[in-house]
Order: sequence, then C-alpha cells, then structure tokens
Amino acid sequence: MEVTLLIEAMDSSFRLLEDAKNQAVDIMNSAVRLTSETRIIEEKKLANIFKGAQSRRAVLQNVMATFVILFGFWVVLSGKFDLFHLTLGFICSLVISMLTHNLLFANVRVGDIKLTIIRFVRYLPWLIYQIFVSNFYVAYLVLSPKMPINPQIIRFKTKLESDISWVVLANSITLTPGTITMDIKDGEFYVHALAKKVADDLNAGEMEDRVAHIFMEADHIYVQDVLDVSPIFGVLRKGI
Amino acid sequence: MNTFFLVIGIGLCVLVFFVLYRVVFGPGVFNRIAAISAIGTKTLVIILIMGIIYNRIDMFVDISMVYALLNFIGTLAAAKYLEIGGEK
Amino acid sequence: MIRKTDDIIIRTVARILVPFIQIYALYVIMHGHYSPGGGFQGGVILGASIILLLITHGLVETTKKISERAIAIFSSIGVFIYAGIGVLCLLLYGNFLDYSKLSVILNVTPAEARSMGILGVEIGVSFTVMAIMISIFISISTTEDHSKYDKEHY
Amino acid sequence: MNAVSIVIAIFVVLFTVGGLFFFTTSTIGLLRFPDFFTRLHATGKGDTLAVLFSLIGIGIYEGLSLTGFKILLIAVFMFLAQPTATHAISKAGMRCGLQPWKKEDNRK
Repeated sequence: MEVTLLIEAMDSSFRLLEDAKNQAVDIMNSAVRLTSETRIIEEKKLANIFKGAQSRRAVLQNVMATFVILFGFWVVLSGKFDLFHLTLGFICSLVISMLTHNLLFANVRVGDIKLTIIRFVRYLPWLIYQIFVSNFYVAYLVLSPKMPINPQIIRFKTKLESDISWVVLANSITLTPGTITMDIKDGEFYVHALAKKVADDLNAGEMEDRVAHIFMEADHIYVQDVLDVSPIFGVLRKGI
Repeated sequence: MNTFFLVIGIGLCVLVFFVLYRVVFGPGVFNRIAAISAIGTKTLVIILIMGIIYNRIDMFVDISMVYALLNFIGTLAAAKYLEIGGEK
Repeated sequence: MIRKTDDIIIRTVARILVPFIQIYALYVIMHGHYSPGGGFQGGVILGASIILLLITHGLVETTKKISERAIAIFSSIGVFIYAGIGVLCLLLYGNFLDYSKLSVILNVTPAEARSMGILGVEIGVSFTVMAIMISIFISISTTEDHSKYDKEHY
Repeated sequence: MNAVSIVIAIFVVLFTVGGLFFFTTSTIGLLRFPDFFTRLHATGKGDTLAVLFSLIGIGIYEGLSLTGFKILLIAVFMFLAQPTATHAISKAGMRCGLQPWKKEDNRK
C-alpha cells in the first residue's frame, strides 16, 4: 500500500517537475523570441532613420546642384552685377531649385561624369559632319527632277539602357542622313528611312556603338577604349 | 550691310508664303502642323534680322527666344492632342 | 484626365528643359523695366513651362508639385498684390498706382520707388496670368472625353 | 574698312546665305515630297542646319557680347528641340494610322 502511494507521489512529483521544466523552456523561448523581435524592430527603425537621412541628403545635393547651375544661367542671362539683381537671382534660382529638384537629376547613372562629358564633346564634331551630309543629301533629293526615293520602315532593338543615351541616339538618328525616329515601343526603335542604302547604313550600327561608348554602356570593346588605355600601357612597358 | 540683311529677310518672307500653301491646302492636320512649325522656325530668324535692321538686337533676341520656346511647346501639345484622339 | 506620355524621349527632353524655361521666365519678369517683356509675357512663359510638364508627366505628377488649390490661391494673390500697391498709393495722398509716393515707406528716392513699384506690380500680374493659364488648360483637358473624336479629320 | 572687318563681313555673308539656301531646300522639299513622313525629313533636318547657319552668321556680325551668347543659347535650344518636335509629330501620325508612301503606288 505504502509502496504504491510512494510510487504515485514520486510520479506526480516527476510530472510537476516536467511541467515546470516545460514552462521554463517556454518562457525562455518566448523571451528569446521577444528580444529578437524587438531587436529586428529596432534595427528596422534605425535603418529607416538612416535611409531617411540618406534620401534627405540626396535631395539636398540635388537642390544644391540645380541651384548652382540655375544661378550661373541667371548671371549669364542678366548681365548685371549689382547687388539688387544678384539678390533677385539668388531668390529666384532658390525657389525654382526647390520646386524642380527631382527633374534635372532624375536618374543619374553612377559613373565618371567628367569622362562622359569629354567623350560627348568629342562626339559632337562627327554629329555636325553627319548633319552637313544629311542636308546635302536632302538638297540633292529635292532638287533632282526624278526624286529617287524608296521609303521604308526598319525596326531594331537597342542595347542601350539609360534614358539620356536613348535621347541622344534618337535625336542623332533624326539628324543624320535620310532617317527619322518614328516610334519607340519596349526598347524597339521604328525608323523611317528614305532609301535602301541609308537603312543599311543604320543597320550596321556604327552610331549606336558610338553612343554606347559615350555613356559607357553595353559590354563591347571599342577601338576608342583601346586607344584610351594605350598611353598607360606604354608607360608601364617603359618602366619594365 | 543693312541692305544685305534686308534682302535676306525679304527672301525668308517669300519662303514663308510658299510654306503657307502647305498650311492652307495640305491634306490633313499633320501636314498643317509640320508646316506651321516650319513657319515658326523661319519667323525666329526674321525677328533677329529685324533686330539688326532696327539696331536693337539686344531687345529682339529675347523675343526670338520666347518665340522658339512657344513654337516648341505648341507643337508638342498639338501632337499629344492628336495622339490621344488616335487611340481608341 | 491627362495621361503622361509613354515616350521616353519627349519626357526626358521636357524634364531637362523645364528648369531653364522657368528661370528664363523669371528673368523676363524681373528685368521688365529694362528690356521687352514684363509681367504678362513672363507669366505666359511660366504657365507654358507648367503646361509642358502637364502634357509630358501627366496631371498626377504635376499636381504633386503645384496643386490646384495652390493655383487658385496664386491667382487671387496676384490680384491682391496689384490692387494692394495701387490702394497703398491712394492712402499716401497720391493717385491710383502713383508709385513715387511709395518713397515715404521704402525710404528711397522717388525714382527708385517708381522702379520698385513697377517690379511689384509686374510680379502680381505674372502670378495671376500663370495661374489662370494653368487652370484654363486643366479645366479644358479634364472635362472633355477625347475618345469620341472621329478619325476622319487627320 | 580694314582687313579684319572685311573678313568678318565675308564670313557673315557666307553663313547667312548658306542658311537661306538650306531654308529654300527645306521649303521646296516640304512642297515636293509625296507624303507626310518624307516631308518631315525635309523640315526636321533642313531647318535645324539652316537655323544654325543663320544664327552663326548673325552671331559673328554681333560679335563677342552678351547678345552673341544669347544667340548661341537659341542655337543650342533649337538643336535640342527641333528633332524632338519632329519625333513627336511623326509618332502622333503613326499612332493615328497614317500609311507611309511606298514606291509602288503612284499617288501624289
């Protein structure tokens, strides 16, 4: 009798211990979970604050850059350097740079801006030469009595990515001989060409390569890149 | 020199009259818009030449710039309006 | 409802041009007493720049920058500035818009006071012209249903 | 009239007459070409170079000053705006279903 009582007592005590242990584990687990949750929340809050500061910093940078450009433009337009007009210009360019800070620098690509500008300036003489050729071509077509044109629409998919390079490519196509950009849908250019020869010239893709070279897009090796690197290579070889 | 610029200005005015044929008889709205845009471009140069003839080019250059701006915006607005009309 | 264009070329060119057009418009307004132009012309260019933004970026994105409520407020502020300067001259024993009487308040010579008074009036006029142009454009383009336009007229 | 001013006058005449010539060809193209898109070829290209030439001529006549810089500014603006306007009109025409002229059909 006493033995069974003893055994039961021991059983119940074991069960109690077991329950206590489970409860303790549960409490510990929930405590761990709670701390980790709070930590995540804290981290998220910190990250939000950090991101907000970062975006505010980006906005501030944009406003400053726009302000500098617009103030320079104002001084050039105004041509008066007394205090009254400079103050007016300061206020005006400040207001407009606050209003339009996300327009001028909407999606700037990360890259070497100085090199891009230098390459763009080097691209301009070629473009002006192309405009000359195109105008003489149109003049020849207009003044020849039979007017040998054979219009056709060609379409090609471009490999360029950013919007600025698209603008440069489309406007260059419009200005070069015998072609105008008609439409752009999902990265496909629809080009209206005046003759078969002109269309073949465009399909060869020289202009696209040049524009890609300016904005350093599309993984191609260009002659100009090799030429850019060659002086460095020459110096290295001399050192050896 | 003034006589030379006068001759150039008169030549441009004659060209504007030729373009006016496209504006009046051009088949469809689009030919008319293209012709009006071309007239605007010629007018811009005519205004500058008028400035040289009247010896007040510092004044006329502002007017010419405003003309170029409004010509561009007007063409874009007309193109946008017709494009919306074209989509069903 | 003015939709934004799906053409990336026109959108990019417009977004590069708009700040320069606006600073040019303010230049025309502020230099109205030396060169041609002034309040009305500058206001028209300012309104045209916002209209360029409207036809390229759509109504929603533009009203984030300058809401329709702000446009209504601008149009009344412009009239208030114009009439306020005129009445201020009346109160100083002058005629309506007699700027030289303002020299008592501004503490300058009458000639400079006249120049500043003209500048203030021009700013008022330009505010009103800009706001009225934009509100006319918005109310025209949002009420009519363009889809009913028939295709024969092209 | 010394030598420098004569050279300047020659350049002014050369550029301005070149501008007038390209304006003329673009106008004749606008009148002669058979359909809308080919006419845009004439106006879009011809007018850009013609305006550039005329503005360079007037800018040389005006000399190096604030006004000359503003004329240069107009030239840069036209260089950016004219192809964009051409593209906008041609896109609107294409979306509205204008058919481009082909060599086979003989309608004028």
